[in-house]
Amino acid sequence: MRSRARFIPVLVAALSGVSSLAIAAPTGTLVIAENETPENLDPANATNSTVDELLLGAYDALVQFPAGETAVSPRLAKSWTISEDGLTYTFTLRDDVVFHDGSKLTAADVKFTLDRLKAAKANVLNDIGPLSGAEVVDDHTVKLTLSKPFGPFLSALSRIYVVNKALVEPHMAEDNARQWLAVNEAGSGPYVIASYNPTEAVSLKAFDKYWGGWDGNHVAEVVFRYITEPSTQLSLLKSGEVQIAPDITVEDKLALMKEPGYVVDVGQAATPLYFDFNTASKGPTGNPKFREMLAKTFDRQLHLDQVLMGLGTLPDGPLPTSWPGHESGTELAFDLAGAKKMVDDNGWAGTTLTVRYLPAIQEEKSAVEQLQSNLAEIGITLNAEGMTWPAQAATVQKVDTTADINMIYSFPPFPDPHAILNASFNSALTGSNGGYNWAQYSNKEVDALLNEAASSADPAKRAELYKKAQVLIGKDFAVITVSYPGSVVAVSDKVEGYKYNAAHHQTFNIMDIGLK
Amino acid sequence: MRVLRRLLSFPKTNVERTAIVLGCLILLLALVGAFLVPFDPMKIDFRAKLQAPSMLHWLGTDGSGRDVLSRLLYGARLTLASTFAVIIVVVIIGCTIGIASAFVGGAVDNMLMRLADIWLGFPPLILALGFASALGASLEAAIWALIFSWWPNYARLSRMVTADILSQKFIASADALGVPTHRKVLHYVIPNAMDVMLIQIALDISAVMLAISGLSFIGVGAQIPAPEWGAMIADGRSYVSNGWWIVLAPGIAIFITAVSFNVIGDMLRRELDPTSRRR
Amino acid sequence: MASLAPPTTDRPLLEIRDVSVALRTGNRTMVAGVSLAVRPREVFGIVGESGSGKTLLTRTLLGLQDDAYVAGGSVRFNGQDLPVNGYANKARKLLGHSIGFVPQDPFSSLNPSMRIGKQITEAIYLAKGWPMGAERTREAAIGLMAEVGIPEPALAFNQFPDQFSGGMRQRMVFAIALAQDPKLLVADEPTTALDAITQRRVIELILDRSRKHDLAVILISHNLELLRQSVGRIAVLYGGQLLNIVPSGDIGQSTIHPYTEALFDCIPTREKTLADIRSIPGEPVGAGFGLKGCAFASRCPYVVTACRTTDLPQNAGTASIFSACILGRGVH
Amino acid sequence: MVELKGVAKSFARRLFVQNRSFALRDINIAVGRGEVVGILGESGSGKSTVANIITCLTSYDGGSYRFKGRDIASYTRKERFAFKSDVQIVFQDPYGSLNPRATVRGSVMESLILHRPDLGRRERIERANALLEEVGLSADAGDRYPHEFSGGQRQRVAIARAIAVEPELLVLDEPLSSLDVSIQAQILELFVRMIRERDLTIVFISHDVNVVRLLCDRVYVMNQGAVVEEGFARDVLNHPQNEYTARLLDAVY
Amino acid sequence: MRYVGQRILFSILSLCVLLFITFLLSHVVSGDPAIVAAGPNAGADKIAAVRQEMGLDRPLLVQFWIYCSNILHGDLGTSWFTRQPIASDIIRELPPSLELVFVAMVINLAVSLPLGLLTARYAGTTFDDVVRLVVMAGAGLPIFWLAIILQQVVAGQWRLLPTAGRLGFENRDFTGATGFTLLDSLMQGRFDVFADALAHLVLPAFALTLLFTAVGVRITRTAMMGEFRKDYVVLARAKGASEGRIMVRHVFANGATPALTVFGMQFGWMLGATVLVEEIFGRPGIGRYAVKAVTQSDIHAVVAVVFVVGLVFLISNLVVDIALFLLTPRKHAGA
Repeated sequence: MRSRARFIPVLVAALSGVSSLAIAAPTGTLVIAENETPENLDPANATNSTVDELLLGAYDALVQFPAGETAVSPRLAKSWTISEDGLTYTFTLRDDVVFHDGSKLTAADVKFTLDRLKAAKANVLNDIGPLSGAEVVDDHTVKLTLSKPFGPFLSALSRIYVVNKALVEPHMAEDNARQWLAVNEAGSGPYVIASYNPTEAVSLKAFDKYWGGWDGNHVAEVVFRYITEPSTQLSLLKSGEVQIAPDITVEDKLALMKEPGYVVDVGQAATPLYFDFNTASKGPTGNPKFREMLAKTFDRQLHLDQVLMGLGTLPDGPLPTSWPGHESGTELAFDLAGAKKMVDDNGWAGTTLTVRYLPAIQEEKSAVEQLQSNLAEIGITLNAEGMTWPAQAATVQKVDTTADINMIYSFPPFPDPHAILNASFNSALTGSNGGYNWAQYSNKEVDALLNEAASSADPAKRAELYKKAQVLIGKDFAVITVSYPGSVVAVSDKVEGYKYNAAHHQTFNIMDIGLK
Repeated sequence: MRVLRRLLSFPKTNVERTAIVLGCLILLLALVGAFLVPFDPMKIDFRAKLQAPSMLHWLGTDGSGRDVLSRLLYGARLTLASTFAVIIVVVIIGCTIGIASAFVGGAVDNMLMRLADIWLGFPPLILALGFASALGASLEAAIWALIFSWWPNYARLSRMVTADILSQKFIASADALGVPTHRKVLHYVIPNAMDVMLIQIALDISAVMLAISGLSFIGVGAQIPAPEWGAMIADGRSYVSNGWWIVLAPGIAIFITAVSFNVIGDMLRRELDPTSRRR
Repeated sequence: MASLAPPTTDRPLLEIRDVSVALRTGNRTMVAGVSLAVRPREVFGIVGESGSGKTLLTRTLLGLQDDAYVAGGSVRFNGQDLPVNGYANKARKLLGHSIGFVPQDPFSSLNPSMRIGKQITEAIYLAKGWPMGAERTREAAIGLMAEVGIPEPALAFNQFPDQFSGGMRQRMVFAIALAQDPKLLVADEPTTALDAITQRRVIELILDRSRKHDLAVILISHNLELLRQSVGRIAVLYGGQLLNIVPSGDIGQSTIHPYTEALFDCIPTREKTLADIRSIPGEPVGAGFGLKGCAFASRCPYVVTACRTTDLPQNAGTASIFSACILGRGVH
Repeated sequence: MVELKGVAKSFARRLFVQNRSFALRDINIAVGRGEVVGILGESGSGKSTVANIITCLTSYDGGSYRFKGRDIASYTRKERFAFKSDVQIVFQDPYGSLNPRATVRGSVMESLILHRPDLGRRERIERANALLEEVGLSADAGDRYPHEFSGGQRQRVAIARAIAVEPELLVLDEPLSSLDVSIQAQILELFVRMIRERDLTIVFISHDVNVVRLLCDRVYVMNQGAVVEEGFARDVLNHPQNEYTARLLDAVY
Repeated sequence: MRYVGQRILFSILSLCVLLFITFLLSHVVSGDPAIVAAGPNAGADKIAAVRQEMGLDRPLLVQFWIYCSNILHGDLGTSWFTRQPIASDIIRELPPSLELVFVAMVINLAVSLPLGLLTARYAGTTFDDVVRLVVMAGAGLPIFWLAIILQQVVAGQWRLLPTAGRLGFENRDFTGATGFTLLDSLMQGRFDVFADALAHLVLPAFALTLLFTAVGVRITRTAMMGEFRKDYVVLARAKGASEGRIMVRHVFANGATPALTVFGMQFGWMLGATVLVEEIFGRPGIGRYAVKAVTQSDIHAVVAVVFVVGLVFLISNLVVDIALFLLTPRKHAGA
C-alpha cells in the first residue's frame, strides 16, 4: 500500500511534466476592478472601452496591435496584399482557427461580420471610413474593397471582431442580432465569457482549443469586478481580492508606488482630454471671439502638476506631441488676465454656460472645477452637469441639446493622427451625425485636409496635411486640450506581463498576463 | 411675548435645550454663514488639496483644495434652503388639497385620499429618482422631485386634522351660527391645525434633508461645485483613504441638523400634540 | 331594595391607616391621611367628584397604579400587613388573588385580541396553577359566565370581546374578577359607561353575588344616589382627603358632614323638586391641593377660620362612622 | 314654534364606516313658544339627531320641519342665515364646543360679528363682557383661552355664546352630562334663571330622568329612533304608560 | 373574507394609480419618449418609426391603455443601454435586493419590537431616555454616509467583515435556482456559502436598516404605550399576571398589529433606499440598477424600477394586511 501510494504522484508528475513542455496549462484567477459597468457584449460597441476590454479576450480581429506596439501584427489574417490603387485589401486567413463552439472560422464569417456591422450602423465603423464591401474569395481568402484610399485601414481593422456567422445569423431578423449579441458571445478568442452579470462581475475562462496555444504563463480565469468606488477598489487591492485596480485616486496610486507588493504602471497614453465648445451653438460659444476668450482660461500646467500629479504629458494642441504630423503652438496659452480683458471689452460678464462631464472620472471633475473657478473670477458662471457616458452621448445628437461645453476623452483606436483628428474635427462625424466631434465643428477646409490625408499613403504628405489642419482648428478655437494623462494602473506584484496597450486604451492584455 | 415665554417653557431636558441651541445656530449659520466663511468655498487651489485639519483649515481641505469648513458653512444655506423650499411648497400644496378634501367630503374626498394613500406608499426616494431622471440632474429637479413625492404626506395629515376639527362640537356651534366656509377655514381650521402641522414640519425637516442629500449623493441632485452636504459626501467619497475629513464633516453636519430638528419636533409633539397632552 | 346590612363586628378584611398616596413624578402627595376599614361581607361605597382621588387611592392600594405609590401609613389585608416599601409589587402578589378588580371602562378592560374564555381561564390558572386540568378549567369558566348572566356562555367562550355590548363586557370583566374566588371585589365606577337599565342590572348582579358568596365589595362611584341605595357605608373623598364615612341611611336624614350634605343637595332625585336643589358655589378642588386644613373650606357654608389652618382630624381607630369636620358636624 | 312631522332619517351604509346611531323613524315633535320641552332617551336613541335636525345642523330624509309655521325646506339662503340667530344650541362636551384658538370673549363675539354687523367693535366687546357676567364669569375672563377654564366654566361660556344672538329657541343637548355633580347643579340653576329672565323656548335633551323631571314642562321619551311616549313631564315620569319608559324609570337611582 | 376582497380591490386600485404615475413619468414628464426609446445615435427617421410603433401619435388615453396592457403582459420595454428586455434585467437584479432588504428587515424587527415594548413599559425611566436618544440619533444618520463609514471602519480598518460584493471570491461561481443566495445555499446544503453570503449582507443591511429601525422603535413604542394605558393591562395585573406575561401575552399582540402595518410599508421603502447602499457595497441589485439607469437616462428602465418597487410595496402591504387579518380575526369577524 505504502509504496504504491508513493509511486503514483511520481507518475503523475512525470506525465504532466511531459505535457507541460507542449502546453503550459493556464492557472490561477486574475481579478480586475472596473468602475464602469459594460453596456453589453456586442462587438458593434467595441469603441467603448468597458465593452472592448471584454471583447479583446473573447474575440479575434484580422489584425491586432500587441500591447506596447504601434504597428499591427497578423492575427486571424496570416498575410495580406494591398492593390496598387489602395482600394482592395486581400487577406489570407489562418486555417486553424476555431470558434468557441468548435466550428472553423472562415472567410464567410469575416464577410458576415462586416455586413452585419454595416447593417447595424455600428459606431465601430466610424473609424473605418470608406469601406464599401467584403467578398469571399475562398474559405480562407477574403477581399475588402474601399471606395477611396484610406491610409489607416489596417489599423482600423483591429477593432473589427469577427463573429461566428452560424451562431449569429439566426438572430439577425429584427435588430441585426443586437439583442442576442448583447448578452451572448460568438468569438474565437483565447478566453470564453463564462458568466455575464453586468452589475456584479464578468468572468472569462481560458479556451482550451485556442488556436494560438497556451505557451507560457497564463491565467485560467479572468474576472472583471465592477466596483464604482475608488476607495473600495483600493481596499480590495490591499486585501488581495483584486489584482489590478485602475480607478483608484492619483493620490492613492502615488502612495502605492512606495509600498512593497504593488506596481504602479504608468503607460504612455495618447488620449487627449478636451473641452469641446459647441461651435454650432446659437449661444455664446457659437461666437469664435468668445471661444478665443474661453481658450485662455484653462491652466494646463497646473492640471498636470496638481491633478494628475505629474503622471502625464503637457498638451500642445490636439495631437500628442510625439506623433507624426503634430503642430506646435496651435492653442492659446493660459492667460486669465487676457480673458478678463476680453470679457470686459465685450460685456460678456454675467454669461452663464453649461458644461457636461463624467463625474466618475476624477480628472474630468477636477478640470471642470478648475474651469468653473477661473470663469467665476472673470464673471462667467459655469454650471456643471455630471452624467454618464451614454447619457452625455445622447445629448450631443442635436446641436440644440448640446451643452455649451462638453468634456470628452478621445480614445484613438489606433496610433495615427487620423484616429484623433478625423474623429474629433471632421464635420461628417459631428455629434449630430453620431460621431465624437462633440464641438459640432464644421470647417470645409479642415474636412478637405483630413479627407485628403486619410486617402494618402505618403507619411510625409500626410504629416503636412495634418499640420495644416491643426492650425486651422486652432484658429477656430474649437477645443481646449486639457491633458494627456498617463494610463496609471495599480497592479499587485503577483501579476506578470501587464503592459499598457495604447490602441486599446483602458483595456488589459489579459492573454499575456500570468500570476506569480 | 406670551408666545415666546410659552416657547421657552417647552424644553424640559438638556438634550432638548442643546437641540434648540444647535437648531438655532444652524439656521443662523445658514443665514449669515456665507458671510463668515474664512475662504472662498468655490475657489480651486490644487496646491492646497487634501490638507488635514489644521489651525488654518479647521476642517481641512478637499480634493480640489477648497476649505471644507467654508464649504460646509456655505452649503448650510444651500442644504437648508432646498429643504425649506420643499417643505414650504409641499405644505401649501398638500394642505390646500387636504383641507379642501375634508370640506368637500364624499366621493371626491375618498378618491383624493385613496390617491394620496397609494402615492404615499411608494418609496419617496425611488419616485423622486424617477422624476429627477425625467427632469435631468440638478438641485432644482431634485427639489421638484421631492415635492412631487412628498405632497401626499401633508394632504393626508391636513385632511385628517381638518376632518378631526370639523367633527368637533365647536364647528357644529359655528355651523349653528352660520359661519361661512372661508371664515371657518381661516379662523377655526387653520389656527387649530397649526400645531400638528408644526410638529410634522419639524420632523420632516430632517427627513427631507436626508432625502435631498441622498439624491445629491446619487448624483441626481446638486451638481459641482455646489457645496450641498450630500454632494460634498459624494465628492469626498473617493478620498476616504487619504482625506477622511472631507466625508466626515458634511456627514456630521447632516447628522447634527437632522437630530436637532428631530428632537425639536419630538419636543413640540409632546408639548403641542393634543393627543399626547391629554393624560 | 339592596342590602343595607349594618357594619358587622368582624375583624376588618381591609384596614388602612393614615395612608397617603403620592405621584412618582414630582413626589406630589395626592391623597393624604386616609384611614378606613372594610369588613367581610360588607358592601362599602366610596364617593367623590372627579379629581377627588378615589380612583388613584384604590388603584394604588391594589398596586395597579404605575405612576403613584403609597407614601405613608399602613395597610392590612385579611390579617396580613403590607409594607409600604416596595408596596406595589408586594400588594399585587398578596392581593392579586384575594381581591377582584373591575375597572371603569368595559370597552378597554378586555384584551381585544384574546378570546373571552382564555381571559377567564387565565385568571383561574394564575390563581390556582393548573391543578384541575384544561377541561375542568373551561367548565369552571363557562359556569362563571353563566353565573354573571352571559347567555350561551359556551358559545361566548370562544368569541372576542368586540362582539359584545358594554353591559355584556362588564359582566365578563366580573367573571374574570370573580374567577379567583376573591374575598373582596373592588369595582371602580363599573357602570358609568353604561345605560341606566344596564347599570341597574350590573349593580344588582354585584350585590347579589356579594350576598350569596359572602363577598365584600368596595363600590366606587361619583353617583351618591346610586351608592345611597346600594351600599351600607359610604366614604366621601374630596380633594384627596377623606371627609366622611357615613352609613347610607343617614344621608338626607340626620346630620352629616357639610360636604356630604352639600353633595346630596346637588343631586336631583326622584323625590326632590327644583327648590330642593342647591348647588355648591365655586369649583371643586383637585386631589393634592396642597393647602393646609380642610379641602372643602373654600366652598363650605359653615366655614370658620380654623377650618383653613387646623389639620384634619384622623379616623385613627378606623371607626365605622367618621367625620373630619373640625366643627363636629356629622359626628355622632 | 317647532313642528316636526313624520321626520325620518336613515344613515347610508358606508363602505368602511360603521354607524352606531339608529335611524329616526316617523318623529312627531311640537314645541310651543315659551315651553321647556324635554327629550329623554338613552344613548343611541336618536335624541341628538333630533337636536341637530331642529338646529338645521343635519338634514332629514322624510317628513317636514316647520319653524314658526314655515317649512324649513322653503327657506332661501338669506332666511337660513337669519334662522341661525333664532335658534341656538349648547352641546354636551364643554371641552370640544369652544374654539381652542379663540379667546373666550372672541368666541362670544363671533356670534355678534356674524349676526349683528351693525354693532361697532367696542359695543361688541361690551356686550360680550355683559354676557359673560350674566353667565357668572368675570369680565376679565374674556381674555383667556378655553383650556384655562374648568368644564363648568366652559359650559357657561358656551351658553353665553349661544344667547349672544338672542335666540328665540335654545336647544340644550345633554348640557350637564359631562359635568361634576356639584357643577351640574350650578348650571342647572343658571338655566332656571335664564328661563325666568329671558324670553326663551327650550328643547332640553337628556338621558337623566331626574333632571328632565325637574326642568321640563313636557317630555318626549325616545327609544331606538322613535318617540315612544310623550306628555306632561309630571305625568309621564311619574305614571308611565309605555313599557320602555316604565323600565327606564325603574332603573334610575 | 369580505375584508380580504376589499383589500385586494384596493390593491388593484393602487396598481392603477401606480401605472398612472409611471405613465406620467415616462410619457409626460420626460419630454419626447420616442427620442428616449430610440436611444442615442438614432436618426430622425428612426425616431419617427419608433413614435409610430409606440403609438405616440394617438390620443393620450389610448397611449395609456397601450402602456398598461404592455406592462401587464410583463413587457417593461427594452433598455437601450443593455439592449435587453428590462423585465429580464429586473428579474436578475431583484433577488439580491430583496435578500438585502429581508435581512435588514429581520434586524429591524428583532430590534424594534422588543425595544419598543420595553421602552413603552419603562417609559420615563433612564433606560427609556437613553434608548430614545439613541433612536433619535439613528433617525438622523444619512444612510449613505453610515454605509461609507461602516465600510471604511468595520471592513476597511478592522477587517471584521467583507468590504464589498455579494459573495467571497472563493464562492464566485455559486449559482442557484432562485437567485436568493441565502436560500439557494441552504437548499444545496452549502453552509459555507450561506455564512459567506450572510457576512456580506451584515454591513449593508445594518446601514440600510438603522434609520428604519429608529422609526420602528418609535412607532412600536407609541403603539405599545397606547396599549399599556388600557384597562385590560390593569385587569391582567389584578389577575396577578407577571409583568413579563402582561408584556408578552397581552400588550404585545395588540400593540404589534398597528406597528406591523408600518413595518409592511417599510419593506417597500427599504427597497427604495437600496439605491443608497448597493453601489457603495458593490452589490448587484435593483437600487444599483436604478442609479445606473438614472445616470444613463435610460428612462424606461427607471420607470420600470419605479413600477416594480411600487409593486413590491403593494404586495408586501397586501400580505401584511391579510396576514394580520387572518391572525387576528376579531376586528372583522362580527361585521
